Amino acid sequence: MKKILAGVVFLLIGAVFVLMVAEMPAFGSPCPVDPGVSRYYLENALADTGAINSVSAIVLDYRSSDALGAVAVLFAGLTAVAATLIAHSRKEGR
Amino acid sequence: MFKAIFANLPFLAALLVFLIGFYTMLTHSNLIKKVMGLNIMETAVFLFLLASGYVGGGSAPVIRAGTKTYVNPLPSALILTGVVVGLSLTAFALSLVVKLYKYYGTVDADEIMRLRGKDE
Amino acid sequence: MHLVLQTVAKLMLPFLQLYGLYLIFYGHISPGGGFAGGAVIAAGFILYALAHDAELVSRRVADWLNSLAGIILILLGFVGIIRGSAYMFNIPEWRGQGGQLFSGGLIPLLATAIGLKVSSAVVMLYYYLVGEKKNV
Amino acid sequence: MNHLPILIILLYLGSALLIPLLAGRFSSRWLAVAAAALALILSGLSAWHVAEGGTYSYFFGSHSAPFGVEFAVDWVTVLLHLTINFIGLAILVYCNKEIDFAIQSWFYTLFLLLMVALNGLVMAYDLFAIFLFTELGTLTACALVAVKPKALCVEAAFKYLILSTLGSGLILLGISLIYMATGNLNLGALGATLPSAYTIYPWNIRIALSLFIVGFGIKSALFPLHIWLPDAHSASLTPTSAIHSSLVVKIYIIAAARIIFQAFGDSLISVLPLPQVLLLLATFGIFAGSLLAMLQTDIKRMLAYSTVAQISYIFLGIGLMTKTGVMGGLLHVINHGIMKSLLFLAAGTIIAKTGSRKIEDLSGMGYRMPLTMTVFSIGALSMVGIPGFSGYVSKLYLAFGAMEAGKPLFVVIILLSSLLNAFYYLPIVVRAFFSPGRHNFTWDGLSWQEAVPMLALAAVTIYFGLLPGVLVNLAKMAAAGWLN
Repeated sequence: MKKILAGVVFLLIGAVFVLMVAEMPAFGSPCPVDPGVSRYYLENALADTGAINSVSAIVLDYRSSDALGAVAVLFAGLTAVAATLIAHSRKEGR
Repeated sequence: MFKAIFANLPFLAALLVFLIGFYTMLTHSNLIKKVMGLNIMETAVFLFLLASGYVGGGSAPVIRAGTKTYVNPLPSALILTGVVVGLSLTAFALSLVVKLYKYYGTVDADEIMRLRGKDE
Repeated sequence: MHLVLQTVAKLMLPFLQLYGLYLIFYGHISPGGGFAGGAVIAAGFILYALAHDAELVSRRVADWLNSLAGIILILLGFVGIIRGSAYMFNIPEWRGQGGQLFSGGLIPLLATAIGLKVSSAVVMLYYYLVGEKKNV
Repeated sequence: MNHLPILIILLYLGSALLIPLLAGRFSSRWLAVAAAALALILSGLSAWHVAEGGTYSYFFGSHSAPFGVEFAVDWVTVLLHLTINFIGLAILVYCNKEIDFAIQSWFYTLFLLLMVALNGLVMAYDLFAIFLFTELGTLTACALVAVKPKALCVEAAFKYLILSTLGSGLILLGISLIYMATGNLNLGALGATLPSAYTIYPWNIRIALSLFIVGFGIKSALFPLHIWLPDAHSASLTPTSAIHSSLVVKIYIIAAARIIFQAFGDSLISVLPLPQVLLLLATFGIFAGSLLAMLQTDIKRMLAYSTVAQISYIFLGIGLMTKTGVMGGLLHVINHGIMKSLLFLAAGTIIAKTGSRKIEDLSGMGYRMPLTMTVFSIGALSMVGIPGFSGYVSKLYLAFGAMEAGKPLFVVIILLSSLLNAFYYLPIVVRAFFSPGRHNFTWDGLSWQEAVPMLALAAVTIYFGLLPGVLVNLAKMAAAGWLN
């Protein structure tokens, strides 16, 4: 029963997704509404940052807060794992 | 409409993978499978993001003389960050599963619920 | 573990390290970067630990490097503030000629710190999760 | 450019990184307290700076708006920075014996990272930065639940983690849909491009908005998605419950509201049925949360269900989509944050002293622990909305907002739900102070680390209840900045 209900719900979501895919911009075309941002990165990354790899230029310069945030998340993940494993390391019941 | 869907098959595939992950996460009672579903879901979003950044005939966004079209570099940059987030979440979820296994001797969510009910 | 496995792991370790360092230091002029390079370096250590069942880098050192790399990353951003601009500002004079190893201003430095951070964090994650097999 | 708001984040992140480096040589607790105190001072300076020079935007790496990552320093940011750092400092000072020595340094590291996430989330003006801080918040919040050495806590943390990563997956999908349709991630640029994108890709944008609502709804326990909250908030350590219930769930609402108001804007919201959905869910949430809270016998569970109801007030304020309504919601974020942390700290103190979590065991507690019970009563009365306490002020402005929006039905709902609140909060107060029988009067025997934070929070609750002028003016400016 639960499985059937879940199946129906997921089929509905899938139908909505198909509807959504039908109106998306065509695969392989640049964004039609505002392609300016990605074009700006490709044209100015070298002059702005001195790096020819524009992905690196974006991660570490244009959006350096993302890199900082990713490092914070990684540190948080490590701390979370360590804290969980150490906190429950005693040989006791529940 | 069908023509548009066929042109956008990569997006549909990514969304299908997303649904598979979503379904796995919500309906499976095995905790490890739930974590797998989490990973599948996250990867599907990255796939989708990557597909949306593709520009026909473009090459990798490393600026070189003579190349005209590049793919959109921003989705790749976002995914780079997203992967790290996914890694930390997976590691933490797995450490929780390890501890749940230690306490209950099983990784099945229904079984854990049953054991908890017996305690109370 | 089997001797062949142990020897191969030992042999592969320097190559993996070198490849990881290459990815980190050449991240601004070719595909790569701090995250990818750090993960490759960590993979080398994890491979060694898997084959030999021994920790090549002690937990203390890895933990220490992890924090240190994060602090270096934060401090590097202050260079921009000292120059009177925003945090994480890329200094124009350090940008150099595009395509050369010494170019990109802060980017290679940040990539190095991130590589150190990611490699030590991933190695630590492995140590913690595998160290649990005694406890369960 | 003024760096103060960024420095708050860097201060917390730096101290979190320092803790493992200094492990054993320095008390991690006092390092955390010092960081929070310094951050409170910095946010006060930042507020003064904004009052002098007006609101501004901070550009990371000084790359201008749609290209770099923008952090908005407006009145919402300033107000919430003050609130977050004040409550965080109070809770950090309170943190004590309950935490095992072995995990102390880890606990404070996680707490500081959570503060990074909260402080960042209220000022992030970029979809992906919002996602990143949301993830950081989720991870640290779940870990803080999991550090208590009880099987129940691991289970609650796992449930919380799975549901909220589900939410963040949905949010990330929403972000990629929006990015695909508009080519932008900056909220300001989205505000300009989304209306034209909506004419071409209506379904993409509708689905993205619903994904945001469901995603942030899970994380902030919007009514039918609140199932993880009671376990996670009641099973964990006292400081964890306090910060979760008072800040974590609400900051996600602020992030969602920022996306709704600043990226989608009035023109799109008037086309989409978003306010109706929010109001409906909020109404259900208010009643369901209150009714479920009445059924509880465990005091922390009761407080957790009460949070579900109070969260719905904030959604109600946002769903009204008027200046006064949003202002009421903001006031409730601040006031509820202060009184709920007060209630959780007081409840935790009582549980630690008596060892019992049952509500019926509280009878006569007013004589055994007069100070703790007095501050608990202040929080409870404020929660009910008795005039003279801060809860009254925010409910009043929510009601004004409902009148302004021309929906007087919600005034009735607010009144009725206050009555429901009274049904489960007042009996505790009455039972503690006026239960029959002879009681021996003793002092609570609190250390200053326990007493000072509770007294400070209680004083602020009363102060904002009696003299709400400054706060109301600031909240008015904050709401006006969002809805012009």
